[in-house]
Amino acid sequence: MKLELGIIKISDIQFAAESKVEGSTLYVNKDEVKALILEDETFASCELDIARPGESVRIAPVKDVIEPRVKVSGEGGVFPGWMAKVKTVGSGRTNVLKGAAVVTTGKIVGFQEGIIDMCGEGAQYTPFSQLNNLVLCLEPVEGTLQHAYEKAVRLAGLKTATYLGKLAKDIEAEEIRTYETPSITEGIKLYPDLPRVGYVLMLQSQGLLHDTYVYGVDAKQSLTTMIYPTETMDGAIISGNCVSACDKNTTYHHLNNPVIEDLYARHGKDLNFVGVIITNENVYLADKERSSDWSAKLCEYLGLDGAIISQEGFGNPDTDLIMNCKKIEAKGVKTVIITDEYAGQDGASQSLADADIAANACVTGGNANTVIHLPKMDKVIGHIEYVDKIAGGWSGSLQEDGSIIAELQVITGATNEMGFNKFSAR
Amino acid sequence: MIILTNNPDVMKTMTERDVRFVDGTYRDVLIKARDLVHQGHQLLSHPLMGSLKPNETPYRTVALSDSGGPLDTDSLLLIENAIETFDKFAKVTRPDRGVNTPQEMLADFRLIDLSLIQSMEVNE
Amino acid sequence: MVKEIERAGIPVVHMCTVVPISLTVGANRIVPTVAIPHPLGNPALSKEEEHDLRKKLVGRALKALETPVDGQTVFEE
Amino acid sequence: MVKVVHYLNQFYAGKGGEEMANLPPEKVKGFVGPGMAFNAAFKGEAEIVATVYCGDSYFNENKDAIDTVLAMIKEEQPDIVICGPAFNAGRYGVACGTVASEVKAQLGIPTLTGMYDENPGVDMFKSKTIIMKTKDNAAGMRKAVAAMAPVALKMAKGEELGSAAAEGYFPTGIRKGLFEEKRGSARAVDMLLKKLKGEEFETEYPMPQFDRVAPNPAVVDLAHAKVALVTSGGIVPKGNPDHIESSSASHYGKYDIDGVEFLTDKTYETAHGGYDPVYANADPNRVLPVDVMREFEKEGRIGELSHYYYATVGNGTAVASAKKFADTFSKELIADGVQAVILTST
Repeated sequence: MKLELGIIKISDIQFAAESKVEGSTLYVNKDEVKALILEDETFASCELDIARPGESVRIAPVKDVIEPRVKVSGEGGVFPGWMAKVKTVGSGRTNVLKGAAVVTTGKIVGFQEGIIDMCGEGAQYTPFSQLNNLVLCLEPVEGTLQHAYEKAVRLAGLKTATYLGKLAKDIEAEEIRTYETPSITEGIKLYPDLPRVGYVLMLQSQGLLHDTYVYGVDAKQSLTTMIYPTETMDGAIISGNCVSACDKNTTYHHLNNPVIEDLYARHGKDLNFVGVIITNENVYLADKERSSDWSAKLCEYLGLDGAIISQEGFGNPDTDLIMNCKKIEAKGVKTVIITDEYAGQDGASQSLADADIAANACVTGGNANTVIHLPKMDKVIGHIEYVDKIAGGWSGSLQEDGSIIAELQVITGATNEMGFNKFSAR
Repeated sequence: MIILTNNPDVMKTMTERDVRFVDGTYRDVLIKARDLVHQGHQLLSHPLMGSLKPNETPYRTVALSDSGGPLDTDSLLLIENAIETFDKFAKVTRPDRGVNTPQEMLADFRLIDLSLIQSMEVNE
Repeated sequence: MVKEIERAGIPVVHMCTVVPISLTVGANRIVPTVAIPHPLGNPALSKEEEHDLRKKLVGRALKALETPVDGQTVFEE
Repeated sequence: MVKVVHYLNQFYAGKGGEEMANLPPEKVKGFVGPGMAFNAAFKGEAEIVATVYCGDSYFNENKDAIDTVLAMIKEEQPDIVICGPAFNAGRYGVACGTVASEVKAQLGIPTLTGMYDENPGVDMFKSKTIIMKTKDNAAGMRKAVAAMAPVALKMAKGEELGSAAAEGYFPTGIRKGLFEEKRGSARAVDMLLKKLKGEEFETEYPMPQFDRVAPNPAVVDLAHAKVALVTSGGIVPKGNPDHIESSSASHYGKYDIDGVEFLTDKTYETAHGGYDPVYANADPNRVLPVDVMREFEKEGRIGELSHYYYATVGNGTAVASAKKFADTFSKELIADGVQAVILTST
């Protein structure tokens, strides 16, 4: 399967009378987007705002971040099962508005976290401070249940991203990136001497605010399965996960999965990137056993020599991670795991909830308990009272000058367990 | 299946199951679960289910097998690690979270907890 | 703890319920016991039966101390 | 000029061996013993202004010894405190580790000590002070001083230390944040390729390792042997006189059971918080089998049951902390002539 990504660089977003992409500026007609979102009667109101890199702006609480993309050629449409029919995606050409994102905010539950600071200390920990963000603040009609509100916000984000993506359908991108995965047999013929490497992508799937969807299917109800890496670039996997801001995988992460990109970068040179195994992280231990058995079985079935395993979330996914690692290693497949840590504010505590000697090759996205200082921002997009309640801080962490001392775990994407960032710990 | 919980919504909703109410904290539920594991019950759900940190949500629900058998080592390690993790997080208390959760936020925490423990029912 | 005693040069037998943990912490002579809250007893038994059970288990531990071992050894019935 | 205070035990201070181990803390101006080598290694950048020393037994047996030592050090207002090195001397290691961590915690002055791998002080204090790796005996002094002096200078000047491997200290176990050159996914691919080629790679999060000790020979004549009971199940005299903590206890209790035929719910209880205490409290012999051991003693199956038993609280899963004191009481067991130990755990 072969996919070309047409990269259209966006360096600014502006509100304008007509929605369009001109040069590297994305113009957005506010009213059109609002009308589109308010078609959903779940919403009482919808506010749009723009946050650009370097501005004194804080966005909170962030639910999801989505990159606008559009299918130019090839089967299906972006976000299959949601914004397009359930048709296999991942081939042909897709245009990407690189440098732009849709950020959804909405206080679905009272304790939601997730901050994006566009400048200051917090900005260096989140990749989203580097993007031009169109922020949606979505309020439900009274009496809306949390399940319904979450789904509506999720869809509003996908809708808006799709709407923006379509503006770039007819643009001829200057930069084309090509990704191709041959069939198993072709791969063996093409690269007989290269190690066969797979990617085990763990998806959060525990329940409300903890879900991930594949082609519209709730991942907790799916067995471990396989997917072409390019399918993820067309939005085959989307996030419904709103909890644990620092180490949840947003839809943006799934679209730009760094493990997939970096395995492709070495594909055909140092390794043969065979494919992606997607597995879930369920609440029940029997599910964990079954899913990790299947991960190991598929690794064996594909004749892999090595696999990278990435995690999502805090606490019990450590158990899934270690089960996957142990069982895959037991099949003779060498593994590297990517995780993050909760080592306490002083860094002195045992970092992982679960550990095993099989996990002898580990990459970490850093200590989520790291204390950071978030300066006062001129503008807050989203829920100001939420920020006033010292999000992610503790008693006495709100400073007199209005700045906040908090733990890194409140920053969206800060300790991402796909290895999206450069932050780490030793 | 035995369901230990300090979440009244689980008690009210999952009436067809053997729900045992623990009148206490998140930690008290873990301790009760540990005692059952020591008696040979197996954990069926992960004691740290959900991504909410132990100093964030005041509610906890744990599912265990009905009858005790020989001690299940995996369950033992899981529950003891969970208690250790709980205690690690308990060192930092947060305003509006955990034991300090204001009344109006409690319903949301109860809902998430209930949703997580009910997640197996979709597969039944 | 068991390792430090062994390292000091004293033969030691570890009586414990969770054998895998005992193996992990490096005990060489291991006698499995009844249950975590009552390793050397069983409240379900009568006083006499419980005493006999305990004597049997501790007797096994003494036997283990008298038995040369090459590496980690679990002394079961 | 960097001001250094040096801490030593009675032996290195030239006061005598074990017979002087009960010496209370004293202080002298300038350097003593190995301090001379340190002064030379500082090459004029630093100087030992005072040396504080104390007998190892005195230090470990008197709770206020540390306060006296701290007061003596505080008066000098040093830029850094160097303790030892202690090599493989257990009690000296604990003293050096205690002084170094307390000076750092209470006085806010950087501290440095040195020990051999197997010194129990390493595990006890490596997260609380920098401990340099040394040989197991004083023959390694020259090398230890050469390694410690430059690190001490860096610390005194407030410079950032390099990694544990580069500087030669024991990894502190404290996780420190940093920004890498490459993102995590690229590092993972690099690491996997190395692992696949069988090349060396460095994991970013080392998993806990467990070492092994070879088994001791069997007891030949148990009928004439002295056997001691040790438990991690927290059985203590009623009222828990030593205040053993209910989880991952930081110390142990040593209790006389001379003349005790069996334990009862009136006299003993469990301090352990890691299990339902009902059964152990009702009959403490269920955890510490004094009753049947007395019978074996009477029957001549064993020579005698040791007068003392040792108790602490440890979950099977949290073993690291137990290492701290097990080393100490093992030496006491040997001194008492104990030939075999039964360790009971819950």
